[in-house]
Amino acid sequence: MTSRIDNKRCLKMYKQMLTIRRFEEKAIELFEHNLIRGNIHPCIGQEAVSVGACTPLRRDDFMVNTHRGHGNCIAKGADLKRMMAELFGKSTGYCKGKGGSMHIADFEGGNLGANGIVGGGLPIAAGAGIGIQNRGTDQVAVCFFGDGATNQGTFHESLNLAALWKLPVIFVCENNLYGLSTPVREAVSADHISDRAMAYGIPGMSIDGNDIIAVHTKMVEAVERARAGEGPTLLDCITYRFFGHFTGDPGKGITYRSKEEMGQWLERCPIKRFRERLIKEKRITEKMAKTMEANVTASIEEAVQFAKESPLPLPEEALQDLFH
Amino acid sequence: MTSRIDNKRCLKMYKQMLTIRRFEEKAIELFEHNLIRGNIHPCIGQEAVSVGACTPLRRDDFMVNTHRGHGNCIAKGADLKRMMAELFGKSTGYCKGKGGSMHIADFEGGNLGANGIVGGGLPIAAGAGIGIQNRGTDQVAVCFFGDGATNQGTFHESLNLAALWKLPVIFVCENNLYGLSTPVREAVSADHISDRAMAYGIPGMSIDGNDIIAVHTKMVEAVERARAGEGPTLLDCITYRFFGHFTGDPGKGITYRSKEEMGQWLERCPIKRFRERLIKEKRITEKMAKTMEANVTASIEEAVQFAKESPLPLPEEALQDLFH
Amino acid sequence: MAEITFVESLRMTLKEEMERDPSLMLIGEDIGRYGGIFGVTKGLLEEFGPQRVRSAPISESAIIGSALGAAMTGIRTVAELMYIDFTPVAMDQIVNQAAKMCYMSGGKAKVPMVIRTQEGGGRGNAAQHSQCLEALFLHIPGLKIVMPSTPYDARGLLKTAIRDDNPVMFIEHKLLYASKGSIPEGEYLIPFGQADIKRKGKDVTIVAISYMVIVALRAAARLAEEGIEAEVIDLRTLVPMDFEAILKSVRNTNRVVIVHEGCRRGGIGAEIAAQIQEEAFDALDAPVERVGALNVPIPYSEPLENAVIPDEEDIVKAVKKVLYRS
Amino acid sequence: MAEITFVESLRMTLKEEMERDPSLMLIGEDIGRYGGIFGVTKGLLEEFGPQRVRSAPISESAIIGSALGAAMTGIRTVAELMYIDFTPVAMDQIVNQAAKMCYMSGGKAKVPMVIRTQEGGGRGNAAQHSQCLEALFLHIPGLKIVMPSTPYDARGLLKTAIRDDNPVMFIEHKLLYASKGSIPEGEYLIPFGQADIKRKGKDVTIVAISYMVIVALRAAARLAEEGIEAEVIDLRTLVPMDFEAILKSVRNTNRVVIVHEGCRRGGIGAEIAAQIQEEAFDALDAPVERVGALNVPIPYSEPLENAVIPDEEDIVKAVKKVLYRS
Ligand SMILES: Cc1ncc(C[n+]2csc(CCOP(=O)(O)OP(=O)(O)O)c2C)c(N)n1
Ligand SMILES: Cc1ncc(C[n+]2csc(CCOP(=O)(O)OP(=O)(O)O)c2C)c(N)n1
Ligand SMILES: [Mg+2]
Ligand SMILES: [Mg+2]
Repeated sequence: MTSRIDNKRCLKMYKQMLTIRRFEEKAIELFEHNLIRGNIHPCIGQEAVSVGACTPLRRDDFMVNTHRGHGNCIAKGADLKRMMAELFGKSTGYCKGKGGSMHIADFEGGNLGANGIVGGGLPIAAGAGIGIQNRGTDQVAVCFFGDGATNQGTFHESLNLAALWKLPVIFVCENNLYGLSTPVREAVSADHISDRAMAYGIPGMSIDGNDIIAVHTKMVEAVERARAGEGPTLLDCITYRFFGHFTGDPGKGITYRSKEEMGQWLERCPIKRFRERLIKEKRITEKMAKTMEANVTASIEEAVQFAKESPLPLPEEALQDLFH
Repeated sequence: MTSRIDNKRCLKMYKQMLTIRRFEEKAIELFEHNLIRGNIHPCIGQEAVSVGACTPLRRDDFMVNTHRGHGNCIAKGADLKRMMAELFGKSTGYCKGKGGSMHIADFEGGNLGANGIVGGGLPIAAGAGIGIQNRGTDQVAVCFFGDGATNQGTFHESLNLAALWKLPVIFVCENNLYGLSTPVREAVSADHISDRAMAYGIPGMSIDGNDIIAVHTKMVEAVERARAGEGPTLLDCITYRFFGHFTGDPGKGITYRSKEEMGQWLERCPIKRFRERLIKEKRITEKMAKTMEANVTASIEEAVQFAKESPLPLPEEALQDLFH
Repeated sequence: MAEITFVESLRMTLKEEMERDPSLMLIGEDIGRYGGIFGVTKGLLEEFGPQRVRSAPISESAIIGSALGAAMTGIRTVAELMYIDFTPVAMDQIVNQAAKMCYMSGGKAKVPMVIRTQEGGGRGNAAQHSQCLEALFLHIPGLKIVMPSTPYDARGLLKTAIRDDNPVMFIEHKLLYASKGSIPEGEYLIPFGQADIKRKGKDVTIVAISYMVIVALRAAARLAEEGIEAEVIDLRTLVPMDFEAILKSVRNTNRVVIVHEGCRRGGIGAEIAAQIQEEAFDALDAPVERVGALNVPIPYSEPLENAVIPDEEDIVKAVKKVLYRS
Repeated sequence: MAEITFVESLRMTLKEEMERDPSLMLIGEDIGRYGGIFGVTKGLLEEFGPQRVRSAPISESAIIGSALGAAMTGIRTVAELMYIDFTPVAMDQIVNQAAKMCYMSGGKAKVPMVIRTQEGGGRGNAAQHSQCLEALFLHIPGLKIVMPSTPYDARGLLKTAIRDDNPVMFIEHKLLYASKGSIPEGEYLIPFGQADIKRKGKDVTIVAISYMVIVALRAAARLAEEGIEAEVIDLRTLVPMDFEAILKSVRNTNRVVIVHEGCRRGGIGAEIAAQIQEEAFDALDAPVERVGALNVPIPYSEPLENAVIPDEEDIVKAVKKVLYRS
């Protein structure tokens, strides 16, 4: 039921999902052409979680991100040009080329940065929650992390702290069923990651993470709870990364995932599902969708152009920015 | 109901509890006379947990201990003389004077050592469980830790690992209601520490830790489960440390605990309760108890004598034992 | 000028800074009602309330990480780790997060946080409660490191640390807490990167930090009885380091002994010695000497602990060695 | 003599040691079916089963701590940490537990465990996946440290590491994995504490480790074209360190350059330089020179990363400096 969400928001969400998808496809392509170095962890397939979880946020709400974080950056309102420039290692990038894919931060947009350390971001999000509480505003902090990260000690410590102090933090698990090659059932001893909320006496629920409306709905509740000072929530959003772990993963993860499984999940593509729904509910026409698609493609081309034309940092800039 | 435990075992358990109590009282006295340095974290009041949890163990079972660990050492069969010598920093001590109170280990007795790092021992216990599983024996490993330690990341990681791999580990929380000065309800966001077992899909229960029979009974079940290859158990044993956090704690913890509370717990002294029960069940007479008390006192005097007469290590021994 | 203890100096400074900056927050274990295991935060909970004096569960990673998150979002924070031996429990949040946040974000992240902790042996606390680990942090770009040796310096440096917009490791020493010193009435700040010559001398330069400054001063007094005038330089901050002060002294004395309590191998003396020979090779009349702990964990037993941790005698010997008088 | 890659050498060695010692266990993330992120453990799960090749959740503290517990109870263990950048996540278990267990127990605990990990930059992996952190471990008594630079050394040293009864940090380098080398047919072990002179020379001594040995050899070849004969010493193990080999060479060449990829400040070069000037002061014709990374986290962008990490050119410059030819 999208009916409770107004048209404008629905279309915006759809467009953001599309933007994420196209951005990631382009980034992979550029990586394969050696225009982007390091590694990329594409979030293709997980767009509903990013957009569903970020749409209920305000610009002044905080977000803590993961290594698979391009989608969350975009959903939190990052500028594609500066993102792409960062991937190109250019001075005009969000981190002046110092961060790269795993460290894009956009403080003006409440994006506190991503993390190359699995589980490294959870305590930081709790801290953002402390900041909010101490300032006495009604902001919230959302913390993204993967299923694999729920086995890190920091998950436990951060949820405990947030629960104890009723911090306004929403813990959003992007549960794509694998931590690198490891299936969640071989790594998480609980039946559901949401069961772990019981250890902290906070609400926890498992959601279809490929259904953007489901994610959005639960997130709205969790955000309300947090803004009202009632403390944290754990949302376990079950989804799937179509591409594989990273740009170096053979056959998009075929060494540890079956073709059947991958095929089934492709069927459940969150973008396709949302589009079908929007069409069914007559919120969008095929034509509108096409125009939107063209706009998205253009914005990404523009970002690539910007990145390409931007200057590389000078070697001596390496010594700058160590301290504020 | 002690009835299912035979007389001999009951008396042995009682004697061990008494030994722990007297050992700790003596150690505190010696500390106050500057014969023991550093700090001591006395376990006075918690004897039922130590003895209740260790009695079902065999000598070849493993034990991982905490900073408040003298009682567990004794319950696992350590020699009082070598323990006391270690507190005196003598060469004849369990660690040749290198470890002191917080690091007594007795490998022949399955005691893998204590830990000065809160939560530091839990992964080690999981590893002992792995060792057992790989050797294919029916040994178990028991891991002691405090309520405060359940907020460390290692608690989470270790219970998850043990649950996933069905390791033969019994996690025994000596829940004395405080981590240093911090009440458990201000540090643990769950209602009961045993609730945390749910996050790992393993059995967890909260027990009256001042009732040695209750601890013993649950421990027997947990050990059976572990020996049968059914995996770990979390036992939350609720108890109280009469003395305070450590030998430097003003007024035995009066700065953070009320007189009333301390008095109520003294009423629930595990040794007194067990003795009354044994007398009621006619398993022990006042006279037997007296003799036993005298024997215990003598054994501790003997340990002190041994420690006093033992040589201090030579300075050059400082460079030994870095590597095996 | 009042005589106060090191602990009192720290407490007074925290209190003043909390009054000055209404957002300043403290976080750490048992820092509330209990006032901290060494009493540094006594009374602050009562005065500033539980949101600004956050007594946390035993979760060092969450303590440091949440201090970082709070700092990044505008709440100046002082986090306390009870013993420096527990920094390894939170090492990722210190080394990979706090230290790198500003740089990784291209200079955008502002991280006004102090990690207060204490180190050192001498009290029979054994291997996991007696370490000196400042050298680990010296190797990690992005952290400032402060190591005061007197109540006066502690106050001036803590103010500077709190007002700094970057992560600062503020490392105290357990044997200094009861030491007393004079503090002037008004406010003063001691800038980072300014060593302090705690004793003037012309025959040899002793570079020391933290509690070893006190020990070095005792050694210098003994040496003076034998007619050897040692100059004792208290670095006060390791990052930034006042290397100029060292060079200036060395060019005068031509002989140096570096003293720290941490393990000699890979200790801060290694870096300083390496730099001195790079910058003042021709000024040296003898190899730079390093005094540090023996290469083992700190043992519990007194004669062993004494053998491992450097003392007055070791410094005197090292000085005589560089003077070729041994 | 077969030509194999560094990865193949490691894999073959693990396999052989697992065959030799039926208790030997591996533990780490994605080391099973996936064969490890760099392919080192490929095929071992299939051959030795899931109890001996334990693919673990993302829980570095539990991985190291449980490896320690297993080792202490008689199961020789090789734990893998995917990147050395993740050692801080498990730092307490490495620094306070594994390293100190033997000593704290008065020599009773036997800890036959290896921590295999890899370090280094050069691939645009940015600040949290490119560090060289060996210097942190050099400062912690109780750990042995191995840093092979060739497939041949990797094999001989890994065998020694596995059979050692103490915790060994076995640090590989990501840029070495694809490198090839010759390996003899039969078994061989390389003892710890034996440096290897990878190139003979009389004009200057270059002390290097890990991937920097390869870079130093390239620099030496270039220097040779200018008539400068550099001796390149590959330390191979940092603990124990073959300091004799360094001294012997320095007494010949009278000039030293130490090269490592880790941050220059507080890096292993500091310790080595300090020791050299202590032991061979009069043999030195120039200050000991150190080449290491600039004092910042590793940046992502290529020109920045190149500026931070030392290269051939930096080594050549340093050599010329100690020869007063710059
Ligand atoms: C502390 C740490 N351990 C291991 C890694 C290597 N690593 C990077 S991503 C990843 C998998 C993470 O799984 P999950 O949390 O489920 O996130 P996903 O990649 O599936 O989005 C691993 C093991 C890391 N970056 N940090
Ligand atoms: C990692 C770490 N943090 C803090 C401490 C200081 N400390 C020692 S014991 C203790 C309290 C532990 O509480 P709990 O686990 O409940 O055990 P108890 O002392 O009550 O037996 C604290 C905070 C420590 N030793 N290690
Ligand atoms: Mg995942
Ligand atoms: Mg407790």
